[in-house]
Amino acid sequence: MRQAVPLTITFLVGLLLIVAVFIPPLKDLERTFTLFFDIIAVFAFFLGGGNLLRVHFNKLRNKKPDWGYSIVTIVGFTWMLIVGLLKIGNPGNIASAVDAPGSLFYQTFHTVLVPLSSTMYSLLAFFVASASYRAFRAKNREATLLLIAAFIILLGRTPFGMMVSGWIPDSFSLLQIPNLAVWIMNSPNLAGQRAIMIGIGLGVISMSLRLILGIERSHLGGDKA
Amino acid sequence: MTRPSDSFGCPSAVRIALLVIAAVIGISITAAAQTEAAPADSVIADTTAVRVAPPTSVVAEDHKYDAGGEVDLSWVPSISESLQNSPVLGYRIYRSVNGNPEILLDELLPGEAEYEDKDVVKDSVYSYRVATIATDRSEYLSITTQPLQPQVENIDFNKSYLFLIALVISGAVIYFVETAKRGKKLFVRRIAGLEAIDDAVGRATEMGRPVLFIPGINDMDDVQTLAALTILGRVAHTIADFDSKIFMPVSRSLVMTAARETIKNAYQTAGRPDAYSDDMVSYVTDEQFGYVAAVDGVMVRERPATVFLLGAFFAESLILAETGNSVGAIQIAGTARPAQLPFFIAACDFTLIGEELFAASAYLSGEPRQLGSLKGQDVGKFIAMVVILVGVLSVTLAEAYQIGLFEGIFNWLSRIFSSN
Amino acid sequence: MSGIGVIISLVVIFGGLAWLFIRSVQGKEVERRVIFLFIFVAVAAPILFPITFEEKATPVVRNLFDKIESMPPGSTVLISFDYDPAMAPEVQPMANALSRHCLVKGHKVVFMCLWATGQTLLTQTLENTILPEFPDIVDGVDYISVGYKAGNEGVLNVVVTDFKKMFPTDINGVPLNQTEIFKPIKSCADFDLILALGGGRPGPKEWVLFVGDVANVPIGVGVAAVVAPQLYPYYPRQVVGILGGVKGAAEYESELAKTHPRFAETDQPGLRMMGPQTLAHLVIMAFIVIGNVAMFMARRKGGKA
Amino acid sequence: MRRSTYLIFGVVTVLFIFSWAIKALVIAGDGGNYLAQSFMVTFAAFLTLAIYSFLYEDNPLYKFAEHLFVGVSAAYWMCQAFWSTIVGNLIPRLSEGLSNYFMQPYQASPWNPAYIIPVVLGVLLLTRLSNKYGWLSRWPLAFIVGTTAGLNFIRYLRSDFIVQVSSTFVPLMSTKLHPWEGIGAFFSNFDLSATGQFAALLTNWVIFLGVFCGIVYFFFSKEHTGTFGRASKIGIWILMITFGASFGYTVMGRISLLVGRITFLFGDWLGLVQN
Repeated sequence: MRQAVPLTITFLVGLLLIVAVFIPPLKDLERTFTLFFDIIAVFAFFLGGGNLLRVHFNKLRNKKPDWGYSIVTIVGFTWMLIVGLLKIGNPGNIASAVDAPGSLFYQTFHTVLVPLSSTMYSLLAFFVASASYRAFRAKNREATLLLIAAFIILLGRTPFGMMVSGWIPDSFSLLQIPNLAVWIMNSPNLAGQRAIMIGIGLGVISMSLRLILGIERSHLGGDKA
Repeated sequence: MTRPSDSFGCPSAVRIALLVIAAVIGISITAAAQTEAAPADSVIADTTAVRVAPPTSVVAEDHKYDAGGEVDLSWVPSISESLQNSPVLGYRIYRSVNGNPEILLDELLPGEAEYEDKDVVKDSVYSYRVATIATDRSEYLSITTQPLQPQVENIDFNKSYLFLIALVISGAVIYFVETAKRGKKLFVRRIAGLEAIDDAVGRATEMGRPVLFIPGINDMDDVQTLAALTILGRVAHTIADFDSKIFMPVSRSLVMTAARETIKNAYQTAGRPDAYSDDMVSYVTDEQFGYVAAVDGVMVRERPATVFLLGAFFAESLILAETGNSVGAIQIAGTARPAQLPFFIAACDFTLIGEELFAASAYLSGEPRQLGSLKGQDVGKFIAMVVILVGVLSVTLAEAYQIGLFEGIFNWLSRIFSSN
Repeated sequence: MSGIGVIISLVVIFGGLAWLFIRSVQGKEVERRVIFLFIFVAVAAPILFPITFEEKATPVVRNLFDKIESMPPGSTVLISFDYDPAMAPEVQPMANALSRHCLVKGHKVVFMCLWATGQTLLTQTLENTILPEFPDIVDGVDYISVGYKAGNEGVLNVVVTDFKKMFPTDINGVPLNQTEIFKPIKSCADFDLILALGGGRPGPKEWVLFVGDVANVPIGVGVAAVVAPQLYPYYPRQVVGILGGVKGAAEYESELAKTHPRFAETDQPGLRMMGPQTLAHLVIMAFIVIGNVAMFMARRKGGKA
Repeated sequence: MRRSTYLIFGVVTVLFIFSWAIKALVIAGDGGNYLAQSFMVTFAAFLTLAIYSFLYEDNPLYKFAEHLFVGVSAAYWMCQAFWSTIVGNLIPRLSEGLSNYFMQPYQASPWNPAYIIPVVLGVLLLTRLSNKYGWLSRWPLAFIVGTTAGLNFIRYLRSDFIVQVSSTFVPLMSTKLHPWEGIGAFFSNFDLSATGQFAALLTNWVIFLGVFCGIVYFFFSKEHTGTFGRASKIGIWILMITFGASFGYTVMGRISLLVGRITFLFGDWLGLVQN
């Protein structure tokens, strides 16, 4: 009983949505089920948010290491939640956008979240350098191809690409670094991306079928074996 | 590569089939036209000298294969447009619903010849008139179209090829799943990343450091997150056997709930239900980079021996992989977002590329039925290879040697594998 | 002051790389924090003291430059601003460079836009770049702006046969028939060159399909980097040249400064933005070389590693 | 919390107030409420430096920024979800009274009662908190797995499989080439200019072979030996070029992110650069 009902639900819902693509009257079923998903996800927030608070309160109560920082999380969370739910400082009425300019929700977003996320995002510039230092090594044939392709594209992005290969005559202009870089992006890169995507398309079909038919159930009740 | 105008070469079955189809279409158009050509008694020709001609053969048709929500209007633009400096400023579309007086629906630029009216309801009747607007803003109305009730078609035949392909591939997957049941040993090529799981988890036990599992940053509405959770089921089973510690910060509350359920079941089937605790999985935040900042903090402080990065990743993939590498962890990554694969290939020890992420749980289960589905996927690849071969050959021969037959095959294949 | 700053930062970067290279010959690897430091300096230095590298134009940019350079003075050019503030950092430098080049060659320039946001960016180019640098050009004679018209591809369908039907007056309400610049122009076919700047829809691709091929008029294109590859198939038959992303703008600015030295002192955003990019790319390439050398040396010294 | 942490935070707070004051003085002339403006710019700059300090090593400043980021962003998304999904979508369909309270237009439709289902499933999810009824939470999870599998089945089949297969139909020969007059003529007219016909042909050959061998590499159930193995080898080579090239292609974008942040630090905060 514990496994039969969930597996039946998955089977019926999955099959219905696949068939709905081919039956016009059911076409907006897709939008309805996506909306159902969003509603369930909001309920899950109680579990998620509750867990976040509980973890940090425990850390605080039992004075685990770095308990001080849990205060920062709890204060930040409660502040933003109150300011957001009660729309404090929001110029409009209850129906106005939660992040309407002027509201404290909007101010906190722009003072705290925007600088933090754009700075985290910019860490990529550093990690791209350290990753290429470590990864682009001519260890074997595949790694050498990886190295050469990356090097040509990088060189093509600087003026030195043209300076180094400017001497190549026009009838062989494909071998000029900037043109070669564009060519690599337009053919081997395109071919590789396509092969991967064709594989993904098939992988999703096989995975979806396994889930719908209940062959893959490790997330629902584990295998009988 | 503009395609030269095709002259039909030798007659053949394909081309006869095309002719038949063309005939059928032709008949249905003329049939539709019949309704329009009914004697138009209501319109009195405009009395002043007709300087600007109204649009002609105005046809309103129900949009095929929809839930009765659209009417397609088409007409032949006014002949005055072809004059030297054409006096036509544009077109106006009038519509009357259930016989009520006409209202202006829309105004179009000159040269337009069709219009899709999307806000129609299937149980009322619509009739349309199109007017040419002259430069002096005077209007010249066409004949009214026959009253039309949008129909509901229950089967969308435009998608019949899509249905066919889906049937063939799913059939192959299901066929090999069923035939594999009789326990015939199935060969599956080695996937390095998956073979490395056992000793990666073993390493965590030896070093007494936790295993970190990151299921991507998308919610349960992404099929890659589901793939990550099915792999989690297998990995958690191994972790329970090796008595290692697992820690799983997640970016979505739903994923937290599902992950706890998966790990709990894995520990039960491994015979160690007591070792499981809900604190193995904890929700952090839905914000992409807030989650990355927290996970980086966990990596640097807990110094995990093994890191799994499986699921849907976006720009933050390299931040996680590089930080994981800096703490000396063995990293097994996998995603079906081609844009992030280069970063995992560069920064991680093993990477599951696209399809391998979806095949992982079947591969790890070793169950004949699950492995059968992999063979079904290979059938899909075989079909893709054959179709590409035929498609390329036919377009090459059609293009290089002007052979009509191959032109027909190429167009036919392109229509089957089109994205409508 | 910035001259010294440039020298110091280049010495720091390339001196440091040389030192690391020597260490790598002895098989020593580079620590990740050192790499982070180099990237920070390589990006911060050009922002504090503008470092620009002279760009040699690739054929796809040079073709468009030569076309504008070779056209006789007084030929008519239509420039369309079809982009929004998000694409502005990449496309605005191109707009400025191309407008400068046309006006310095004495061409008659007509400005228009298919995007509402293009209008504000067009006025920016006019007020901040064109008018201050060309005090003697006359509105309605040497240049004219007809502003924005809604209708996307519909607008193109009309202007390809009759420009004045879609734009009866210019942006200040002056009927085009009374302006001297529009005397020889009835439709797009009468322009000697059309420059389509953008990256979305409607954009350069629509200009080629709806106007370029139909009216058989040469089209030059300036696009965001991510869109450039999609336009390569049109080069060189349907499109005279393509400027792609900040690098395309920098190449054009570099060529413009070389042939018309008066522009060397003016603001060159493309080259300025390429400063940190070029330096950072060089540092990354240098580290790739250093990494490989360190690996080979370590492997050779320690026998087969 | 170790004493050194308190020391660090003390010093940083002093530095913060000091630079806030300077910034306030500097922009006092521009009018507007410069106190709040200068606070926000200085606070954003200190958070930026706190994140960058992580590149050196983990430290109290980074921990502070990280924990603040987690707390504020978690609540941010909860409020967004509440206002957009619950108030924006669910309430207008469930109760007219609440719709009026929240001033949302009530969307009357015969299907409204169906929206009880997600609410029930949502409540079932909460049963996970109790051990006895915990297994009931599998029902909503099963619903979600079914929805995701069902929705993505056709979507990926069409956009990833079908469209990619049909767009690989590229011609391997072209009439605009000189008609085939033997190997001599072929090489005498040979040119590899970026815009020439041979380059276009080479592109098509590489795309066709690349996709073909790339698919071979992904075969699971066949031994990669013999010609099949060689095709698979070419496939992995093409994939390696793909990964190397797209890695190099994105470097420019990542660098421009850092340019943006440094321009903020030197420009908006320290005023050394006008952008």
